[in-house]
Amino acid sequence: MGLLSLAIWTPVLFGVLLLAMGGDKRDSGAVRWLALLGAVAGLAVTVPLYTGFQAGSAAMQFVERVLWVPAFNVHYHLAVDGISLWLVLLTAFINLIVVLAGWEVIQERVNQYMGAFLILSGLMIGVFSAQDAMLFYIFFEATLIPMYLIIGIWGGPNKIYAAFKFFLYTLLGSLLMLVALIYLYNVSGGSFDLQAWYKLPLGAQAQTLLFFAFFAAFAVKIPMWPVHTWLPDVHVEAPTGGSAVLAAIMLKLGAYGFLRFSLPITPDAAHEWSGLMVGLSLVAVVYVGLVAMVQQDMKKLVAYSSVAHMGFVSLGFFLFNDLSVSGAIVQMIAHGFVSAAMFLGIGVLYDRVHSREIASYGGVVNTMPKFAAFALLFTMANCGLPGTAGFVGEWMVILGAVKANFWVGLIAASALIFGAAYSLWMFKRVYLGPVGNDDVKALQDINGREFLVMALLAVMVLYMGIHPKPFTDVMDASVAELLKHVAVSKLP
Amino acid sequence: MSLTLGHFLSLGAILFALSVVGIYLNRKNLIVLLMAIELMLLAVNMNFVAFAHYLGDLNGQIFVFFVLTVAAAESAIGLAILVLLFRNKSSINVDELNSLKG
Amino acid sequence: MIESNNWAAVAPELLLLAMTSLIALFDLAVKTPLRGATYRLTLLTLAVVAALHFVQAGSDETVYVFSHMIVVDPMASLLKGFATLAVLVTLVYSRPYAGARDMLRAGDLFTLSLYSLLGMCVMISGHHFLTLYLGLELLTLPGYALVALRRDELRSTEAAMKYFVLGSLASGFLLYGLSLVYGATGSLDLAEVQQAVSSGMLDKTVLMLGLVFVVAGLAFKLGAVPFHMWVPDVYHGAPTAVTLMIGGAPKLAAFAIVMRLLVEGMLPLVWHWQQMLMVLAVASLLIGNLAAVAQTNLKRMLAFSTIAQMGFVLLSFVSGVVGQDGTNMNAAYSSAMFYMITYVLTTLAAFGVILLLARDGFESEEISDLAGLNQRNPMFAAVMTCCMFSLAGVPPLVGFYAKFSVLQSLLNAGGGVYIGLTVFAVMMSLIGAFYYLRVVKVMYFDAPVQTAAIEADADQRIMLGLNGALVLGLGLMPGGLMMLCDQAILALWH
Amino acid sequence: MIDALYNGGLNLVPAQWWATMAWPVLWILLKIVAVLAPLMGAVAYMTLWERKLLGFMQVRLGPNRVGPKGLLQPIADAVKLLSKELINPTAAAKGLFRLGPVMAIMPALAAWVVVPFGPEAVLANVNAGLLVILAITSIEVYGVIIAGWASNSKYAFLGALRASAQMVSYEIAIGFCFLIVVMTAGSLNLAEIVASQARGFAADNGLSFLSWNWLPLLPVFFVYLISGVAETNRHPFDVVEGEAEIVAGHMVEYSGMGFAIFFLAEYASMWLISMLAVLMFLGGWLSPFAFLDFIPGWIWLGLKSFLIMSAFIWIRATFPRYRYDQIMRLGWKIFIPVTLVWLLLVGFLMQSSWNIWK
Amino acid sequence: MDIAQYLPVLLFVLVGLAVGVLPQVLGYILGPNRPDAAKNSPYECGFEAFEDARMKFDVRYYLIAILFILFDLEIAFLIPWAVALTDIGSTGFWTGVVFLIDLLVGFVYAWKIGALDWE
Repeated sequence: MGLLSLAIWTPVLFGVLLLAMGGDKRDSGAVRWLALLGAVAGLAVTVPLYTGFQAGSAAMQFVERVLWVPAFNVHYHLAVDGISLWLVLLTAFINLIVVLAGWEVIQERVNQYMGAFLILSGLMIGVFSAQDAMLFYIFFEATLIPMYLIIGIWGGPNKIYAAFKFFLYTLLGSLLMLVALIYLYNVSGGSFDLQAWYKLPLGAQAQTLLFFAFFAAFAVKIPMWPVHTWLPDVHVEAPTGGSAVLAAIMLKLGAYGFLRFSLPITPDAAHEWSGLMVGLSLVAVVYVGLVAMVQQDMKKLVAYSSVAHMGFVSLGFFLFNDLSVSGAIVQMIAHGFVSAAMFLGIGVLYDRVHSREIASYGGVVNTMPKFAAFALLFTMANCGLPGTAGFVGEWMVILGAVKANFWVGLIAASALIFGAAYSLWMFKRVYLGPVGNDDVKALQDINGREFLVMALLAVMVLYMGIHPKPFTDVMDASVAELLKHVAVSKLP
Repeated sequence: MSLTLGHFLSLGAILFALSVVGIYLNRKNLIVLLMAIELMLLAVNMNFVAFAHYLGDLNGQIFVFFVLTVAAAESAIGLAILVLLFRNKSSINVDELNSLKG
Repeated sequence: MIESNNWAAVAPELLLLAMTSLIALFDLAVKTPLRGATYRLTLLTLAVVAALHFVQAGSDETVYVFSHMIVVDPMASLLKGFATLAVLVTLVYSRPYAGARDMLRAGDLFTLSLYSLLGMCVMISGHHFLTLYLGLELLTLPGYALVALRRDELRSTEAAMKYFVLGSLASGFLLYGLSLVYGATGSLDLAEVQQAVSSGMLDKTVLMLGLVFVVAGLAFKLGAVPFHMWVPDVYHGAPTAVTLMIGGAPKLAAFAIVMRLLVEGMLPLVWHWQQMLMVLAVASLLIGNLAAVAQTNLKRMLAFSTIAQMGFVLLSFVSGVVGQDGTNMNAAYSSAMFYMITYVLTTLAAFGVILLLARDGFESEEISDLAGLNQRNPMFAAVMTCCMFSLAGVPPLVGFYAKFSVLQSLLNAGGGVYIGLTVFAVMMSLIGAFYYLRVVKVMYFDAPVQTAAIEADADQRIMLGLNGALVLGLGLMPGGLMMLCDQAILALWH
Repeated sequence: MIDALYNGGLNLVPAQWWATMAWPVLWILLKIVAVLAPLMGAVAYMTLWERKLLGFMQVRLGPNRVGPKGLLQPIADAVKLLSKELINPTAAAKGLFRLGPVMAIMPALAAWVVVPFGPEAVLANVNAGLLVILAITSIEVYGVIIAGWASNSKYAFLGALRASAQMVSYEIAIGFCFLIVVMTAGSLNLAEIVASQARGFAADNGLSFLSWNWLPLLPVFFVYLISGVAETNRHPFDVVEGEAEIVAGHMVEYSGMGFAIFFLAEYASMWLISMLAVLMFLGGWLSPFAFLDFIPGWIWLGLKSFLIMSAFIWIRATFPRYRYDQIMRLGWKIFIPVTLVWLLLVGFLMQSSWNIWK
Repeated sequence: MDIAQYLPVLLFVLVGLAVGVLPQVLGYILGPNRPDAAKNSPYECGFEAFEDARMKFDVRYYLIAILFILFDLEIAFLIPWAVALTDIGSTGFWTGVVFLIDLLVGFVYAWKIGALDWE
């Protein structure tokens, strides 16, 4: 069994074990520890991936390839390159964080909660490492099931609406992608191998149709404006852990899909429609940033900010230069840390006050100084201040944008101001000032477990902000390889 | 005037049409429905026999035998169900078969 | 003189017939309220018969018996094996339900099911209009009686009446069509019919008229729109155990008869019947899915969902031959077969859950009755979730591969119409996902009305667990079954 | 002579339509009358014979006033019944009420069309003769049901139910008897069935009656006879019209000719049953011993059937009436199994080397 | 086979119907016609008829009817087999025997569940 298989199936196996343990309340202690064990094991088995990875090579590494469904020539084909390696690691890491964050918060059906997250994590790693389109699709779709349950069972008052919206929106997109995949399978003479598809010549019309089929799946997932509306609804209703995973990893599935499918398989269409994509991304960055500013709900605000940040990612992709694309990928990873941290921070407050309204807080710094310090750091990262993770990616994308087109770069850069505005304004209203009300007065500062979670994230955010080289080193070769594919026309 | 295949087929078609109309238009009595079903099978038999005769092929006639047998079994079951229904509902009015609604 | 026969080829059917007769008589001596002895003997018979079928399926030969009236080919053996297993599973799930509802006063549930299974086997193996028809009737006649098994239940008897009338009507349509085809081709044997049709020296009017009626009759049996009226009422009104009995295994036989009549018998008319099936498929997908959304009764919802699923199966028949090109036939028909088998598998588990939830005097057939099932029995909830996601076609469950293979063969057929159909089917399955999700939602998100845990006997639990595991397991490893279907269809062409 | 008559008739009217259509039909009608008239006579005088024989058995005289020794009694009965009022009960369904007797008598008469009175003497020498008889006689039960239903009287209704249930029950036993005979004869044609009884070891040695079906099929013969009695609702199976229970059963509301027709139908059926018994089991027109072959076949036929008829009357005089449940049990639980088993037995015998019906 | 062979059957049926109709017509003409309410009321042992005579009746009559349909058809089914018994060889014979045994099973079943019991 290869390392990647191990990375995928370790958490899944633990998840299944947890489900099998049953929901007896007396067992929940054991359940939590088992979940932690699973998460740690899941993270541990990804470490050799990093240490064994040969940076500077564009080749696919840790390849596993077994014929899986002979009738359709589907292979169990796993591999990672520089682009997906960090996403795999990020997933395993966030999973650990989520398990820790849900430790005491979740009291009902702990085994199912933990199990769902562990399985989800395994499936998402699968998405990032699948090199067979069918395998990719199966992992991609399968993630919907645990997420649907997580939102629906442990979510807020309007959880059912949110869960359905989440599921159906994303299913709609991915079904169209399925059609596209089958089409490619037929055209390519019966293969789901991504590498083979990269070399497949395709006519202009076919490329356009395929491009939009992929767009339907991935744009919804990222989410791009104007199909982003599900995200705020879902974030508001999802439990803290769900929001964190959703923002940190699931959105990346869409972005990753663009990299793996849209760009290299339909490069001509991507070029042709890049204007539209860039336009949509800029709208997301600017308009959604403005929308975020007027939110009363902290989670909604962060959700909108996620849309804006992911706008940077898609913007980076469709500028087609190495700086912008690697910037976008860095942004994906950075956003993984930062958004998870933001949501977990809100979760910390929500657990105590049971409100997400900005207006319910004020002067939290007085009662929770340690927590406020972390919150400040993450808020800074969220608006992309230098020295934090958020800065690196956004800066690279903006540089790339300027290189491609000055005005695009200018608009993108202006978005940083909005980011700073809504993030800091929220920070001011929630944390600073005099103690807002009795709830806030009664607040307890974070305990050891919460401190650990925050600290882990803070370390990553700072490390990535100060020393981004390990991240970019790993991906450079792969990005170059990808851009090579994109640059070559596939028109027959 | 001699009988041709066409005559038999027309008769079969008329019988068949009658039975279908009987099934769809009959709103009063389930027994009529059962009779319409039998009529339908008879129309089929008419076809088979006529074809068998004009094709000089015995298989069609043998088929009729089986259809008759099955028709008997079918009507037996139909009657049994009818009796049950009448016992439970005290009516065999087709319009009153409405306890199943979605 | 009648030629001598290869009795060994029909050994499973003969065994089934003998054992069924024996069980019918044996049961008369059984006095225990739950008919344990009959039950075990029935299961044993089914297991042996299924094993025999699968052994035959493995031999990969095509044997004709009774002057070509019966054919034993891999497709037949495979479908018969699965049908037998499906009946076995059905009976395992049904027993406690039936026992609590006074349906085990006599062993009718078992014997009628076995006779029905015999009908399926005959129908699946039929290579002659006569055997096909007889099999069909032997399949449906016990079905009518089964639906009315709860004699004092108004709904059941009413459903039985509707099933009977519309089922007979369907048989009548089919027979009328067969008689016309017989008249046009001069033969009742499928192979000879095909030869006659392909010779092209026939009365086209009679033949086409016959084809129309045959297709209508088949559509009735499959429950395709606009011949679907009976499906919801019968699913709803019949005792749930019987709903499963008529909604599960017989679907395999229905697939077989479509294959035999349309593909084996009237392949040269493929252009015509494909168009008819296309209309049926589109209508079924549309009406089935839209109507299912509006249902509050779980059985009724599953009935409409069945209609929609049958639309999917019909779609794969539509893609078999494009113009004069038959290269896609194998893929198309084997995908239909795969779809049917997996559909039956999933249906079994879904109804199994409903059956095990039903208690004395409580039917558990409203969707809201499933509320909070996750708290009451997580395993049942998990199995039901697997079924719902599988029916919705979400990976990694087996329903996904079923839908996938159908869509694949559709797209492979090329052409604008087919792409349109594919996209339409995809959109419809999105609607489908909505109502399947609703069931999951009720089970996981809603608070239970009653909080008492739900228990079931070991054999039911094990069977349900296996069934659910298979829904998931086949989704992860569909290759073997696909290969079997592929080979079975391939063996048809020579 | 008969052919000459036919040919003479052909030229009676010199026209095409006469020779091809009208005369053949007329000729058949003449033949029907030739069958019907003696039959009606036989039926009429059977009633007299019944009363006489019963009288004899009960040591009394029976009818002896009308005509010499009461020989004109049947005619007097007919005249009386003709002049009686036809009552239409107010609650009855008029049309059906009048249809009942018609449906009862028609099959009882029409079945004679395929009954052979000699090797060639048959109205319609069809191959499916026995099937025609089965088909036509099965209509008889409609007469009963229609009469019972249309009368709208509880006695008639119950009687009709009982009668029809009884008739159909025994029809199955009779059907199996037919089946066994058909197996041995290999034909449905009654003339051939008779002819098949002329073969065999005993027949070759001048003892034809030992080759007849009654001996090898003895149980079937008895089942057939008794079923025949039950089929016609005769004593001792006449609960459907048992005076003590439901008066005259389905006929209770009928008067005058309506009643008379039912009466006629019953006796015609009895004749038919005994005639069939003779044809199927007693060698039809064959003579029992070779040395008696000089006696014409129709005399043997008449004699044998008369004997059977008399046996029916004898049974009536001898046995008490059965209870209804006993009747049904006899039919379903004794006769049907017996015939089924015998059917299998004969089948096996025919497969074996001891087949005596080759 | 010539359909004309069956002409006598048809004619005899018509004659049979006539024999049923004519005497009734004759009786109507020759007999008196003096109806009164008591005479025309249904016979009920001298009591007034107090309800419609078409009442519910014992389900066993249905059962007999249903069993009759089945058995009668089986006989019809066996007739061709019986006629051709000498021509169809042992395969044909055994096929029929299988059918008969099945019939027997059904019969025994009906017997054992009490479908044939009257009291």
